[in-house]
Amino acid sequence: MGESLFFTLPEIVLTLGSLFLLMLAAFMGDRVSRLATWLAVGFFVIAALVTPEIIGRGGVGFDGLYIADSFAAFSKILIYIAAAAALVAATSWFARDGTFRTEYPVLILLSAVGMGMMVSAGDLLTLYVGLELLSLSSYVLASFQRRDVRSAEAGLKYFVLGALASGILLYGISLLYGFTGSTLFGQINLALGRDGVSTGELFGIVFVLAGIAFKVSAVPFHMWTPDVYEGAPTPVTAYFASAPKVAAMCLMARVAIEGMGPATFEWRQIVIFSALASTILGGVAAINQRNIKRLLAYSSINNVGFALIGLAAATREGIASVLFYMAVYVVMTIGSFLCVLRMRDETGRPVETIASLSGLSRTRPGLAAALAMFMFSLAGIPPLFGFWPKFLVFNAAVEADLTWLAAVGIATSVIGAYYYLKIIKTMYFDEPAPAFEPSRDRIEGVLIVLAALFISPLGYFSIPYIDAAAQNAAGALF
Amino acid sequence: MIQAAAFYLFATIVIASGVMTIASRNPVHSVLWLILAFFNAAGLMLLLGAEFIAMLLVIVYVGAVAVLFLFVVMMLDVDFAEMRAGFAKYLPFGTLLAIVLLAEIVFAIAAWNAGSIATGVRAAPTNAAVPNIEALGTVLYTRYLYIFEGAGLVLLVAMIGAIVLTQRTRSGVRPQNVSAQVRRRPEDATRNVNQPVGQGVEL
Amino acid sequence: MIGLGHYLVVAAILFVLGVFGIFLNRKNIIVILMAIELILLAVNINLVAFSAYLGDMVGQIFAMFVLTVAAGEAAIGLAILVIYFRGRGSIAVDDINQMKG
Amino acid sequence: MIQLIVFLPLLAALVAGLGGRAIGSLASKLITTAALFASCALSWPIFLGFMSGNYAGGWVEPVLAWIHSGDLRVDWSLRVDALTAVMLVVITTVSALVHLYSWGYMEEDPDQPRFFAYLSLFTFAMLMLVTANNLVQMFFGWEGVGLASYLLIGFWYHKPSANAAAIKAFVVNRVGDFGFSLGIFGTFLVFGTVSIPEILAAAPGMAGATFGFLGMRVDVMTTLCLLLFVGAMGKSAQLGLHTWLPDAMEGPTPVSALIHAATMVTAGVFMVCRLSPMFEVSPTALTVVTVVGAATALFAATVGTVQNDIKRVIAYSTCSQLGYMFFAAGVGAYSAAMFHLFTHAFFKALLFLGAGSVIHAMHHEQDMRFYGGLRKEIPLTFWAMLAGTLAITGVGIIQVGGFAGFGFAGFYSKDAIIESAFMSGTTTGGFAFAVGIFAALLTSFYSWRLIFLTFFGKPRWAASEHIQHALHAHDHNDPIAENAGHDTRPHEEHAREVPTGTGGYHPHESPWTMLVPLGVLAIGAIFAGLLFHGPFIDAHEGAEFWRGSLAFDEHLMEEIHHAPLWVKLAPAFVMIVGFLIALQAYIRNTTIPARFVGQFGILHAFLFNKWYFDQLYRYLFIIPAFGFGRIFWKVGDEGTIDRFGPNGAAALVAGGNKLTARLQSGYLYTYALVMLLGLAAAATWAMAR
Amino acid sequence: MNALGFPILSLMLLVPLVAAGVCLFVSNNTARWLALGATLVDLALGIFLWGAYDIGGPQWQFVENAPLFGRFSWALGIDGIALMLIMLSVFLMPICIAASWSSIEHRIPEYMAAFLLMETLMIGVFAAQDIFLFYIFFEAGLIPMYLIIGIWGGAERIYASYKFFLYTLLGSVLMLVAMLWMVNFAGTTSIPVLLQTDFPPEAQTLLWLAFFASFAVKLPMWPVHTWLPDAHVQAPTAGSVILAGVLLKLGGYGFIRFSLPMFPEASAELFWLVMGLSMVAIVYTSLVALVQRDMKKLIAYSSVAHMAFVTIGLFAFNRQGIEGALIVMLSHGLVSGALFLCVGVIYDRLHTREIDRYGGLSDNMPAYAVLFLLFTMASVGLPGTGGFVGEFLSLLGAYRANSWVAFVATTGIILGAAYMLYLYWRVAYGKLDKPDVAAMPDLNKRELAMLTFIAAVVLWMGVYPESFLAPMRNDVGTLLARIERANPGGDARIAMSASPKPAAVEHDGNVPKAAEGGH
Repeated sequence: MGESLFFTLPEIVLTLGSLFLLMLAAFMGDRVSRLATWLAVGFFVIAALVTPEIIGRGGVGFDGLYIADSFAAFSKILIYIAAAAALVAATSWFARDGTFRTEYPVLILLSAVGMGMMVSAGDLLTLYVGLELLSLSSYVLASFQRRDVRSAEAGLKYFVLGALASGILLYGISLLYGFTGSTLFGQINLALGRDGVSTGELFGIVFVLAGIAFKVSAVPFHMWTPDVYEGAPTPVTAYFASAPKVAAMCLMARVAIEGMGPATFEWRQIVIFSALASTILGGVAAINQRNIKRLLAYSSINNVGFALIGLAAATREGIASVLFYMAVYVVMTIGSFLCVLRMRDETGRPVETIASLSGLSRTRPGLAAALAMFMFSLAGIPPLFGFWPKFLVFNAAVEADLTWLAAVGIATSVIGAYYYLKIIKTMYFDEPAPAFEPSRDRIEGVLIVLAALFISPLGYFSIPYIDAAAQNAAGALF
Repeated sequence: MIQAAAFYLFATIVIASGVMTIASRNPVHSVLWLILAFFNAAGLMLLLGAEFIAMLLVIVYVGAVAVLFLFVVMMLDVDFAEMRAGFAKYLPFGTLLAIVLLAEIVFAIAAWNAGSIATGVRAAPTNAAVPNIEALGTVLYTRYLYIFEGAGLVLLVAMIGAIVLTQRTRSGVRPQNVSAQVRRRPEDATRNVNQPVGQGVEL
Repeated sequence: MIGLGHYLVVAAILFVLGVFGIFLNRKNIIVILMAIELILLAVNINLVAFSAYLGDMVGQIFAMFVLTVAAGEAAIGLAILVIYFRGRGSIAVDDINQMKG
Repeated sequence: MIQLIVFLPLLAALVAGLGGRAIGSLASKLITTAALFASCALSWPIFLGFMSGNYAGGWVEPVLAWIHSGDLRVDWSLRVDALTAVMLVVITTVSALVHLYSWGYMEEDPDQPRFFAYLSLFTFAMLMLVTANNLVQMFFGWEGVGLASYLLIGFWYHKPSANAAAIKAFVVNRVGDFGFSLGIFGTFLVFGTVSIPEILAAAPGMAGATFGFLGMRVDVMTTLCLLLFVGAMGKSAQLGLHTWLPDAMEGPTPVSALIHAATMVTAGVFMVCRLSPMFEVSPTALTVVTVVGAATALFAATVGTVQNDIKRVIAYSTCSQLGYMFFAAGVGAYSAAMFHLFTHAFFKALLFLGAGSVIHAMHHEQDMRFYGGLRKEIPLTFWAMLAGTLAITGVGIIQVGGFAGFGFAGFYSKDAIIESAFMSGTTTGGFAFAVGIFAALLTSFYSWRLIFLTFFGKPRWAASEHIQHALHAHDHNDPIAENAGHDTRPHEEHAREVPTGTGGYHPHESPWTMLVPLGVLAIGAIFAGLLFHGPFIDAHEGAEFWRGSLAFDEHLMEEIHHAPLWVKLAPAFVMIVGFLIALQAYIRNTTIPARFVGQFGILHAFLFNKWYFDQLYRYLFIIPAFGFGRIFWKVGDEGTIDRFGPNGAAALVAGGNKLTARLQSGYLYTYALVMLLGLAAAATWAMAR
Repeated sequence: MNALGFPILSLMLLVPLVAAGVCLFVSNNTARWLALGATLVDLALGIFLWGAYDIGGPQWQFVENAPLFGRFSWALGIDGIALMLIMLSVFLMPICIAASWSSIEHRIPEYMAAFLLMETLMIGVFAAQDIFLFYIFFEAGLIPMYLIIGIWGGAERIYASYKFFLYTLLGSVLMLVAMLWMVNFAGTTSIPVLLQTDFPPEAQTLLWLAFFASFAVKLPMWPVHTWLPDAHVQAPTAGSVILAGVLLKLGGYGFIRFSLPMFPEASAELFWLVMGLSMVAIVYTSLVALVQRDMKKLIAYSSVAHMAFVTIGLFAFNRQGIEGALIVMLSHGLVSGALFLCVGVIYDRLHTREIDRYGGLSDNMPAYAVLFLLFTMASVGLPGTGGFVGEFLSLLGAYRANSWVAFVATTGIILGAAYMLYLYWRVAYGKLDKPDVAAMPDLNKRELAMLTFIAAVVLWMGVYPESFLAPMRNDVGTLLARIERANPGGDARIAMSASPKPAAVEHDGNVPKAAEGGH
């Protein structure tokens, strides 16, 4: 029991941290929200440092319910980085509107606990509870700007559809449990491998994957994404687009490989369908968007589609490519959102229309250049770093004899390129719109620069490290 | 035989009240139908030998959730007469979809009878000698400790969330500030003046 | 004799009813929340039934957690509903479409 | 030495062309002309050397490596043999004289450096052509002269007609080059080399061989020869590809003399002679050459009879004479063809320069209907033209017995051709002979017609609008307008007011710079045949002279001396007939032409419109080319490729976007429905599996 | 490390890259000079590179190989073909900068940076020895070009820039999949090693098609050429120059480097596809060029026709064809670049590209007229210019491969003459009757220098192409040796007659050298 608890050290740290901040919030109110943010970041750092695999003591706890392996470690660190960055980005944004509350970092911390549970899940139950912990926090965060009707609507939509999704997931879990006799991934794996996949088990698999697909916003379970991304406060959207995506994607990978490995052939088809549908729909639907957050929502759908191609490969290479993909994706997407956070008109009100970016390259060349880099990178144009994970994903697909999938997938990326180009076109080719209010936030600027540097060809120098880590992490699943 | 009769009774009522839950025009009626469904579902669980869950269902769902629903329905000052009635344009299509889904699920679960379920993998086998509630408790605080804590956090989040979202400082209310009252000294409130005669008091 | 299949069918019907309720309801968002509760109920019946027939406690444990989470979920859901109502003054499903495209 | 001959003109062209602005027009003229005279002076010794048998089979001077690609080895090199030598003297002599002539003719032109540079450039290219030791270098020269021709025809680039003519010349020549190129490719394919001597050596071995060409199996040598011959047809304006030559008269007259009479247009003949051992292998090809040559001779002669523009008459005459050369080559009398080329260069250059002199005198009026009675005004020109006419019509006395005959240049060469056609004994030879005789009649007719219209009769030039222009200009004391760019639109009402006659205009004889070349060429036109017929066409002297530089048929050359007397007399007879008809129609009774036109309007129109070739090509090629271009562009590129390609894809995506936007309706139930649809689809897939 | 002792190729990549970075932060004028300086330095390095290149030495020279991560390495190295194309790039680059000297008026530092970046990427493509490095350079070129067209382009620039970007992107992503498959199959990313790898013939066809999708668009071949006229018309002058001069050559280079040597069997099998499209392209686009009213569009269409000569030459499977194609690439790079410059010169003066607005320029711009004429003639393939050598060789090669192809393709020389001369007529000839046209001054020193340099090289290439052929000879030989096994053979198949005529016997019975038909 003691060792089992040790494995959960990151979650314990975060939980205690969140409780501490909760106390802080209760006694000090919203004045300390900025402090709370930095404390939360500190907790993330500590949590990352005590991640069992990082300190070299991974293992399986609670009779298999909890797994602290390199895969979990990789995912968690990525999640913590993303969550911390999103958190930092939020402070000044909320501060401008005077609605920043200390509960915000608390909720982020708690959702990070949920994400930690997800990626460490060795059992459907852990999975479920982790997922719900994340979901509930997310629902609250989405409607965090409660006076804004759009924020409330986003929360409502997210909640209803999320609840439906978790219903579907649960139903699938119940079927899997009933037909395999266990909720442990390992046991399910064995049961599936024993004598083929029965229809009931298959239904279970389908329903479970559908439930998780909702979280990664893969087509056709993506419907909430644009509305929620648009309605939620921008820092929250940045958060949604990064950390939970990573968690859900890693969870999906773990469930698919560890839990449903023997049924790879069966679920692969679903994943492939979803992947291609995501890349195409993500591209097609984004084209006429006027709101940049909505556009980025479709962009995330599009990107998730590519990551799913790596999952469809269902090989170690494939999973490694998914992890790599998520790592780079997180940076790109947070970078993009950081740029969006800086979009405020002269009076300081946030603006979200793409048209307001017109001629940004002349009014704010640095910001424009950074955003352009993120866009090209999201489109996967070399030499920007965003190309590399796409490359790995397709490589994995090819190695898994899914060349046709790679070919179709890569062809659909051209559709996506169109709307990324549109943003660049707006910033570079169009006549300048009224300039944005100059931003004073240093940290945001530093984060943008860091993200841009990572995305630039300099990022290629990180490949050996990330690749090694991702390979190691993926190896844990096989 | 009685078991079968009870099952059919519970099953029929649970399904019927389920239908009524979604079909009622008045949401208050819906909540009441939902409560009926819960009760009958609890009955079904009793039939399965899961007494604790059955009770929990009644307590948590009927006692907390359903009441919460009722509370909100009442609190939101919705003019239900104004609510547009009827089902959406998707009715035919939706019905078809629902029937297809149902048929498929039923077909799928029928595989249970054919399938060979490995009962050897049971993580927490039931023991007829141990009462249901005891058996649950035994694993809940050991094997499922972590999940249990997690569930606690879920409830915490629910609480924080509900408060963060709905609590508001209303203007026009004057909450009591105890420490301020306690700290209050006479000199804070009173003033000694040596008022000359014939002049009004300057307040 | 009443077998597992019977329970599963009842659960399936409830599940489908819940689903049906979600996408057919245009009146009132609260009913949608109730439909979700129906789905969860169906899941619970499934879990308990499997648990009983497998002779395994896990299903019941699971059902318990589902109950717990469902309670939390209902709380959050209703909270969001309340603030939405405060903002919009309506909870008709047809009105919740400020964001689209 | 040969390098100097070839490259001096190039140097001069570069200096005059690029530095013309800096050094001024006089210096440019001096440099180019001097260079050409130097070349000329160096060429004659070579030619005379070959005549005296000093140089035997000739030699090759390597210059520079050019294209080496695998077994294809093409080098810049200069080949000198008898054939080249003949061409060298023709080119350099005529060119030098034309340079000199242009001093006078182009006196008033502001762009003289450019003109002289082009002339020299042309000369260089032509020299490269004739000294080529391989087909590719020949092609270089071939295209080079085409370029120069293009530039010179379009020299007065303000005139749309000049530009059109220039492009026409280039493009039609390109059609020929199309054949030539394919011929070179095929030759390389078959022989593995483009070196002329090697090809010629290997050609006989290919007799009867076949290869695949455009999906057919065809005789190798016939195909190659015909392809190459297409090139020759283009350059030498043979029937079908002749249309550019008359239009080329838009260029200044010296150009016509040099390029479109004496040298460039004979390149085709030169090529056939150069490759004669190849053609010898393929009787079919020779037949084609004969027929095309004969047809051209006939066609051009018929058209020449009705043209009014003095230069066009001479141009058709050139075309016709080229036809003679080709059918001479076709019947195997390559040496006769070369001989005619040689003599033709002199008398045709003379005629053109004479015509130029007339035009110069007549203030750029070219229409013979506005001439008349110029004999007295410009006598020296008249005598020179007369010499040329005597030469082209082939006036001479045949050699009977021991009495040495005498004839003007054309007499020897043309008669040799006609006789060899007769003596070749083939059917096509007979056909060519008949055509040759008839064409000789026409030649005589149109040549004398030209002389009569121009130099005899009463002055009619007052009606000419060019003359009017000149008078007008004098009246107002304007500087004489530049040569180019006269408004050529007819001012009819103006023309009618002035009665026929001189209109007060006095043509004046040309300056000495123009007359000296006329004199020199006149000497050539008179004596070239007499002096050189031995080495060119005499059976024995010829063999000694040519030394295998072309397929010299000693036997045939011997045979022609034994032609029946009537054959020998026939050309002379028809020549006299032609003269008499012309005399009758244009001196004695000047109403005849009008009556003829009235009576045979259709025939006249047919001839006057050059057998409607231009119109035919216009409807067959030019209009469809532009039409197809437009269709491909608008319907093909924009209407199909773009519409269904990128724009179609964009529209598809945009349509998809509309669909997704509708799907993303904002309503919860739609979202739920989509999710459940997805779920149901996946479930159905699971069931169906 | 190479014989020179320092990584010259990396240096050539680095110089413009660094300059590009610096450019962004300096003033307009400094940016101009900096860009010019950097490109001239690269040119100097290029000349040095050419000088140091050992003709007849090892196939790959100046090799650099620094393993970066995993299977990915910084592998550079050139053979003669790459050398020539690098020379083309570094030669055109300073001219592009000079061409933009005064015609670009706003956002100059960014403009210069984009061009310098472009140079790095172009050199990178030709120098890359790692297949993915190649891909990265190949694809990255889209970004600066997209910006160049989009920011500094004409009125319809946005449509054109999108079309350019998406068209070429679609082509190249398919290539990426093929590359992945190949690397997976061969287990290496090294191009030299892949060049030795024999891929199974049944896989080759698909791989070939994937590569074809990319290169055909880039080249461009009919019917995927429609981006080119738009891109050219809208791009600023220097953009057109670089697009026509170098970017189109990437397609040809790709065929030489990948399609042919890596998939010889597929190349032979799809011989007819390439030839068919090329034949159509030559006739079709030439006719389209004939009716254009916009100068740049006309030249753009002519580029399509000219690039078709490249493809027919390359797929002729013989030395003449391939060497011809290479020379066409080089000469077309120079000539079409120069033609675009010529258009740019007058566009700068009158701000229209409409042909009918001009006329009679020979009068007031004689120097311009001469140079324009020279390039026109080079474009129609007049012997003595580089255009001829290339066209001649590639057609010769094509004839050895198939007479139909040669027959149809050779009509290009007729049509080419027609549309180019027609253009020249309408621009330089005719009456100078438009006052604004008459007011245009002749070339200034800068323009004269740019065009003269190109003219000199064009003539050099025409008169002594050996300088350009020699470095590539061995590499073409290597390529030929590689593809010979799949050579579909020509259609000529000469059959000697059984009994030669007696007439032929009198001459010495010289057995023809190359009677075996098209190899």
